[in-house]
Amino acid sequence: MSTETEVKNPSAAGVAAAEEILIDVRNLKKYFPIHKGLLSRVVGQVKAVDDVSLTIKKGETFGLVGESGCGKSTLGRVILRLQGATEGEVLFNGRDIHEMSGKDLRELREEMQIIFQDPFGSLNPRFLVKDIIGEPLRVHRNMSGKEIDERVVELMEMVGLDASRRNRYPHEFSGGQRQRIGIARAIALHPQFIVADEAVSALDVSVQSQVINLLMKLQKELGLTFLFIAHGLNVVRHISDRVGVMYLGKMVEVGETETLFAAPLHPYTAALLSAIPKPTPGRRQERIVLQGDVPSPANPPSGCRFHTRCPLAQAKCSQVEPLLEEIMPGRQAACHFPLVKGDS
Amino acid sequence: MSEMKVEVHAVTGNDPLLSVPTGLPPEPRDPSTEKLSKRPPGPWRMLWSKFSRNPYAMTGLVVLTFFVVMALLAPWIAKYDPSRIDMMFPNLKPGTDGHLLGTDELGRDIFTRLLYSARISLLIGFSVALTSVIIGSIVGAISGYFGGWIDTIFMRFVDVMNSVPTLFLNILVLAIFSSEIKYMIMILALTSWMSIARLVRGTFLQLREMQYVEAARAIGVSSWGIIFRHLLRNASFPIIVNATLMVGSAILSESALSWLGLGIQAPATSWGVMLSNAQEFMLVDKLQAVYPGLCILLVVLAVNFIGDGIRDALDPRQSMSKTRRRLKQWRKNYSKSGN
Amino acid sequence: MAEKLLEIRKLTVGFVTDKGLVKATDEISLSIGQGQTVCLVGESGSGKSVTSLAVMRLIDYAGGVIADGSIQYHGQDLTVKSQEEMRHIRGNRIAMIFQDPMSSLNPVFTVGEQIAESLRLHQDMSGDKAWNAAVDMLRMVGIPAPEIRAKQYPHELSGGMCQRVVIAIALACKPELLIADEPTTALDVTVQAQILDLLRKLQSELGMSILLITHDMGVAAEMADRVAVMYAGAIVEEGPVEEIFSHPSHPYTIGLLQSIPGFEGERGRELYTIQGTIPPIGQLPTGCRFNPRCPHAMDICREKEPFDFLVGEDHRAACWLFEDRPVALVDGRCGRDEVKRA
Amino acid sequence: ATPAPAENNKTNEQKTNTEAPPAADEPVDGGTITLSTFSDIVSLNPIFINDTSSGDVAQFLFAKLYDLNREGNVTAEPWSLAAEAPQVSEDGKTYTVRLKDSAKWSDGKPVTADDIIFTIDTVRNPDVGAPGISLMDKVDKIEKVDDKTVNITLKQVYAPFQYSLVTELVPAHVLKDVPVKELQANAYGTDPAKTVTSGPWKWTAWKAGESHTMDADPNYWGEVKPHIAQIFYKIYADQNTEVQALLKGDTDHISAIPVTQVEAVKANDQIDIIQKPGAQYEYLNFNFDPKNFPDNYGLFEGQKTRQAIAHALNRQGMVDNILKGVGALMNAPFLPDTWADPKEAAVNYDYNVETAKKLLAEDGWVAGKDGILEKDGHRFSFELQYNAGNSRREQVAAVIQQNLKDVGIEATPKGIDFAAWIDQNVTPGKYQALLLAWSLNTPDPDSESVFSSKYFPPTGQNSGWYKNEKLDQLWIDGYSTVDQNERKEIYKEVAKEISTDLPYVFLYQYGQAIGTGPRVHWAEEDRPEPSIGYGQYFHAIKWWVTDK
Amino acid sequence: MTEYLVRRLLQSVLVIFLITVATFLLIHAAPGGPTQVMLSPGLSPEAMAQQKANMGLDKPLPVQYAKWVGNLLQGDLGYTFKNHIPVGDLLWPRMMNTLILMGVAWFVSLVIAIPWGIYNSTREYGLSDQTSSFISYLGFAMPSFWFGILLQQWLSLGLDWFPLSDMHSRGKEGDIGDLFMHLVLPVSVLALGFLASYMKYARASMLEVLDQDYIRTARAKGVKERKVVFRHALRNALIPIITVIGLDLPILVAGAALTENVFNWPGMGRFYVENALAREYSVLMAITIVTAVIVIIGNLLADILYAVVDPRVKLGGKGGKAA
Ligand SMILES: Nc1ncnc2c1ncn2[C@@H]1O[C@H](COP(=O)(O)OP(=O)(O)OP(=O)(O)O)[C@@H](O)[C@H]1O
Ligand SMILES: Nc1ncnc2c1ncn2[C@@H]1O[C@H](COP(=O)(O)OP(=O)(O)OP(=O)(O)O)[C@@H](O)[C@H]1O
Ligand SMILES: [Mg+2]
Ligand SMILES: [Mg+2]
Ligand code: NI
Repeated sequence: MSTETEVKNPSAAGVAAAEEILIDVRNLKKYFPIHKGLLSRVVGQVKAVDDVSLTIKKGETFGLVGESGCGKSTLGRVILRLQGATEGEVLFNGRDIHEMSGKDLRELREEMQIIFQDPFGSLNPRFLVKDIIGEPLRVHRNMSGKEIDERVVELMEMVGLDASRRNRYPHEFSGGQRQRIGIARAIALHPQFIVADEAVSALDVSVQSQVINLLMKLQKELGLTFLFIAHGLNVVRHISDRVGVMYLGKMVEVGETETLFAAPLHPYTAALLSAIPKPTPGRRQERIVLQGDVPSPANPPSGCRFHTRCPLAQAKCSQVEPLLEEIMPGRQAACHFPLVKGDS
Repeated sequence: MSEMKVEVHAVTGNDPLLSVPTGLPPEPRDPSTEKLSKRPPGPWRMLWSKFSRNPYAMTGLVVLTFFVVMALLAPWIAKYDPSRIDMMFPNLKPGTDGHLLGTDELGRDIFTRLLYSARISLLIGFSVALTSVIIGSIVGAISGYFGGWIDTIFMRFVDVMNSVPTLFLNILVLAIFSSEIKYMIMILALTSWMSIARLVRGTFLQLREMQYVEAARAIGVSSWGIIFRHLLRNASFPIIVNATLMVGSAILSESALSWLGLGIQAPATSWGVMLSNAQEFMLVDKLQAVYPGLCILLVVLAVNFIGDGIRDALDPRQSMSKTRRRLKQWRKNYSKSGN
Repeated sequence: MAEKLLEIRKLTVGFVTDKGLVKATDEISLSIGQGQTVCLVGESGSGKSVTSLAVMRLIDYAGGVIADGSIQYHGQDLTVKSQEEMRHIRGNRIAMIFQDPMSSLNPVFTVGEQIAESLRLHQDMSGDKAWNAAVDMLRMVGIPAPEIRAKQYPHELSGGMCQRVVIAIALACKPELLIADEPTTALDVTVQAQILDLLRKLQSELGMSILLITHDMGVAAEMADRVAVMYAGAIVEEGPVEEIFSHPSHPYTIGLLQSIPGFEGERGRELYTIQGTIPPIGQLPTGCRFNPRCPHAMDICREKEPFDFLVGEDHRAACWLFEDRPVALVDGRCGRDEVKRA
Repeated sequence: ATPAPAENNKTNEQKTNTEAPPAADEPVDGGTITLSTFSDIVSLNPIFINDTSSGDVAQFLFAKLYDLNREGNVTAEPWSLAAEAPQVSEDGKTYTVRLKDSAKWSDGKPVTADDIIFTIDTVRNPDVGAPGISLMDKVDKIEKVDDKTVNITLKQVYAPFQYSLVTELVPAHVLKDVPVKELQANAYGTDPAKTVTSGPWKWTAWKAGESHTMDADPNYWGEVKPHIAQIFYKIYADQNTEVQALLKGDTDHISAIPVTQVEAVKANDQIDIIQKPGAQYEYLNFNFDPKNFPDNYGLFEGQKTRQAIAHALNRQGMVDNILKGVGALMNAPFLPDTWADPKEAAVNYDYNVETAKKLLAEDGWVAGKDGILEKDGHRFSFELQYNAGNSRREQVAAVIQQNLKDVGIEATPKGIDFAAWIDQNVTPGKYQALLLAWSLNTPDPDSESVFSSKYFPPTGQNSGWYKNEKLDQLWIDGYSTVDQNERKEIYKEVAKEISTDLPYVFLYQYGQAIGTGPRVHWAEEDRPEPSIGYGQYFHAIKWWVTDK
Repeated sequence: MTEYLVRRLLQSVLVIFLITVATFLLIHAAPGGPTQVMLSPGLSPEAMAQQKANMGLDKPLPVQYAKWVGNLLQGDLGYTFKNHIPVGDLLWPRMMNTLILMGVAWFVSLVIAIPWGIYNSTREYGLSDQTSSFISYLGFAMPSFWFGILLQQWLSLGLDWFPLSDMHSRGKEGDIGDLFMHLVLPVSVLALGFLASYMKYARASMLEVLDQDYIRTARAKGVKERKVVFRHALRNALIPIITVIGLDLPILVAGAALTENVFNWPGMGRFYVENALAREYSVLMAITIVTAVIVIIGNLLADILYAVVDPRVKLGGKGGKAA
């Protein structure tokens, strides 16, 4: 029913079409059952990701923003098949990873990696740094201890860590350094694709910029493709080529970064952008302050999921669900009344 | 899952000792000035350094070591055969005739018997703790990691085990089956692994949500690899604390069962057996009942001190309390806001 | 310059460890005028929360100790008051909101009760009256259907609502000074916007002063009248908000501002970075505490701790680069005591 | 005979070893006496009584057909149901028993010949499962002569039968309609209200596991009425508690003070102690079934081997040290100082390590590497089983182990829980050697069921599979003779044979001390008599208590 | 909340069912199991078969089980093998006695432990705290039966302050003063054990709660320290304590076995030991089931109490402190 939203040809610009598509997500759904009652019957579902389609081109950084609980992490995980999809497919280099099994899946793990938000929780406190970084090599490569060690040194230098400290436990490293360890682990196998799930959100600004620089550097050097999940819009803007905005499990807007930030199409995107305090004093802009909280994904509002908070909502919004459609060249939004130029 | 139980018994969590950053060295470092740094003071060393500063724990360690050494060296220390009867010299007073603590009603040397009893009591204590740790860890780990119906089955089973008083179960089984030491160990272990299972399960439930588990999964580490290589290692400290305390309770259980006449059977001897014997002679010689009881008390105290020592060494709040104490001291000397 | 409501003078707060007193704040001076909003910004671990707890004298319960300095409030030194005396000030004239709204509320009491308690404590209100006032407070902080919400437990409310409740508790007795320790960090941007709006609105209604702690320069820019930048236990730069953002003087402030990717300008360029990380308390370098990370570090920076220099009107920075400028005076005295330093 | 487990068997005792009994001047009526034990009754239905506690309580509640006097002779006492001693016919097969006219049940009904017939018929009915069946299985028929008289005819001459008549009766009018198979489950014997009795006291209350209360029956038929108004029979958790209760004055009378505590109790001059060996003896039993040994090699086949073991054991030492002197060595299954005591006719094995070693060598045992004897490649090593929890037996086992070690035999004592042990080892005859005791129910010397090959396991009590044809016949001769002097000769013969062949090493007769608190009094002729069954309450009907 | 309770109830029923199966199997698998114990020894094979048939022991196990459970459901706990007395008649009075002993011990220790533990949490490492931790350690390490014996020797046989054993002196059933005197020693023994753990948990739980953010909030409001402790912290601290107490129930029901033996208290624990030694399986099965039911009901009560104290539970599993 939503074939139309399947954007096979994401950008009207022919150039983009010519580029190789690495990840092609089609109508992906991920529902978590809600157990209730005497026999733990499933009485409902948390629609964490609900019918999302997107494509990521080789070498590009796709930024994903949205409020807490809107399904960003879930989407990232399902794309990596760390969780099974409820429905839909994820094509990686043209192959559906949710159909893979056994050996293929193992090989897939070499191609796709993830970097996490929490610099404390993502490293096993009982492992030495060299074991953490060497773990993927141990699992996937038949390498001797010495070879692994050499590679670990190489990786640590690549991410700007002092390799002489590889014989230490993670608790001796600062947040930024730990994040680098996590990055070193992720790139150990030369993956093509990395999901960075809020990779810099927990870091202080001064360290955050170091890590952003590192990620950009690695992307250039290793030709990585990123799915960059963040709630810091400025960071997303800085690093991403294209940006997707999610709301309550739905993708509400996708577009080239510059244009999306300059003139958002979806009222939610606009609200999100205006809600961010800018480090420019005296410019207390009239912002669109959304009312209320994000509704529960367990029972999302009918029609457009945003209509309960949307300042521009009309009757139609509560009845008909808008589809993610190309509103302008290279830009899609799921809104009945997109903010086309000049009428914000 | 909806049990509302809060695992209070448990020392859970990824241990705070490791997640509290201590001295972060400034980042830029000249690699040339520093050779590959030595093996770091790992979690064990850190644990030890805190542990060794706890006087109670260290006393416990010394006492326990003393008993273990005495038990191990019993044949060399004791001058007598523990079951050697010398009917010429029953009920000697302590100190007479080279009998350090005197003799019992059959002229057996009490000190010697205490030493040999220590062997059995300690053997049972440690073996039971070890066995239940193994059983409990496996059940708890599988239950906590996989969750779902496996968890449900295991936990209902634990519920069943927990609903029948352990002592009753032990008595029942020992009364039905024979009470050889190996069975005794098995039975005690089979009735005491539940707390470890719950603990490990609780810890695993928490740990499996950690991002490093997901990272391991993303790398392609198998479930068993995650359970045994990654998680069990992180659950090890709370397990150790619990196991230590279990040594004590196993020794107590053994003595109780032996006292009831269901445990160790003569001519083998344990502290419980000695107590049970001595009770008959209470009217004749009260001291005979005092020695084995004291031994039990001391060993179990020692073991509990050690267990608590480890727990405290792992507990960041303990350092808080210490802080408070230091603070008091400091305030006394300097503070302007002293009150 | 507005009348000073609170004046922190050379406040040193520390923790007693095996190695003796470890200073979490080191002789910081800061003042807040009537009706003013002062923002304290800085990286994690720089001592912002410790400062705020010290003002409330809650630091005593956290295991910390006020080692030196004074906190003048209406001419009284809070650091020498007893806890009993402080009790009458806390929640009444100075109130505080904490970072994590969920855990800041007691799970076993209804939110109404928790607000009413404040009122009963300080305003001698009776049960019913306090309850009604509590409901009014909830209404004031913008919670819909306050009568119903008042009877609910914290876990039944969302994070944003909890934060509003926390604010309601703090404002229940119409305090003169509100200390807000990262009140929005745990919240989503859209909710953060609501809360900031709310704070601003309430401030103008109640005329209170706010000490707002944040690490988000954007929030500071939007909310503050004055901004103090904290680094590793010291205030390295302080001044009116426009000054700080238009003429940041301390290399650290500059670094902070530059390393944030903006909403304008080139994307994808290499960001400005400050090398290294903030040293943990107790492991400060000698001289200027920022010198190991400072691109302009000079010899003197490694040797001697800088004074506060006046870099603009009412704008001071502790950096040797401004040695030629006059030394900033706090309350007529030298901001940093050279003799003591040496 | 029944196996005497632990101290579980109350012994009977006999005379005070201290001076006089605590005889106060004149008996007084009334008052309560507290007696105690450490296990509760099973059932008070006399047909099913098989344990000491039930037997003890029954003493007060049921009148017996006949009673034993102090010398162990069957007599009709004033409190016995029978009016006179049984009359035995010429051929020795028929016994005539006549009841007292006055005898009445507690429900007022008279005790009649039907009760005797019903009781004996029930006991000998195999469907009932009465433990006393062996006492009555020689009975051929019972005839009712009149309402108060019966003739009991035996299948053969059986001298011990007179002791079978020392038995309680059950009321036929209460039980005759109960189907045989349901007798055991009937409330008679477990419900005080439904248990019709015939003795001086009535069973008024039973708090299971705690106590029994027995009140003097105001309608008691006997001429001699009880002095004591109430008997409180208390159950303690174990013997130690019981002894302590005696010392504290919580109980007035306990019938088994463990030897280990006697000295301590003696120290309390309030407590009167009666201590003398009772009707029980301890023995070391060899198993003759080779299947119980590795390679089916029976270690105890050689007579000389067994004799050597007898020499190796320091039996006198055991009596002196473990029994504290209260015990008598035995060489045959006949209690010392009874008419059947064979005295020198039995071979006495003195404690002599050298003789033992010599005998073993003669039997072909040579010392192996580790000092343990070997023969045909088999080590002389066996397991010595006994019941756990009995410290005296534990000590004896330890002594045996050590004594045997001195002559090169390795015995490994193993204590097993009593009930399990009887079920799994003793009854089926599956063990190598065991240490146990017999408690003799009657003063008759007949022990065929223990030593005859007719009584192999699992149905018989010859659990060691001992077979000696000469003895088998001698036992039959023994009970088929009525004349006591003739019998005496036969049992001398038995003693000689059995002490030479040694199916057991007879260790000693032993007994436990009876302790009595200061409140209890009796006339000299009524003092407890440990040597006969239930003698700890001998003539209790004539005791009295004072409150002092 | 109702749903939560119903769910817990069903869970409990399942657990009880499993316990009946396990108990039944364990006992019937035992060497020298009921068959042997029930039958009088020395019977002819035919008579034995007959008796077996009488007792229903010839039927297949599932049938026997069904019959047993059927009887249980009607409150019929079976009959003793030895003398065919209804087990219930024997059990209930003893259970009452145990409940009296344990109830008093438990109550006494709660009344002492919780306030003391709380007090200690506010005065860490003070004299009182040290004393209580000394007591705790003793309580955990002291073999209870040994302690009991020592007390008997010292306070009863030695000083003659208290009765040695039993529940009442002869003829003084129903005399509360007499009962009280008899309770003192066994209660001291039991209470020491309970005290040890409750005090420790009360203190630990309180310390944990006192570290929570909402306590800081309360202080920031200017709440009096006493009120912080008793109003804000206590209720939260009680939540885990309730659980501990719930988990302690098996001990509460059975834990007296040793003490009852020492003090000759006619309770269920001693009854169990006696019957285990005598292999009175029907009694053992009955006690096991009855204790299990008590324990489970107790746990259920603890859960209800928990729900009363902790409003988070009311959402029915979600949002509470999930384990
Ligand atoms: N394993 C799970 N079981 C049930 N519900 C889940 C699970 N994982 C996530 N959810 C729910 O799915 C929704 C989306 O969660 P997700 O973690 O993807 O959000 P997010 O956008 O990453 O949020 P955040 O910014 O907080 O990380 C949330 O409502 C969450 O509660
Ligand atoms: N109770 C305590 N005991 C010891 N050290 C403490 C304690 N509380 C805080 N500290 C230390 O004091 C320093 C300052 O902490 P503070 O909480 O004030 O930082 P912050 O600026 O509020 O950081 P954040 O932005 O993370 O909240 C930190 O290094 C911290 O580790
Ligand atoms: Mg997320
Ligand atoms: Mg802070
Ligand atoms: Ni749950």
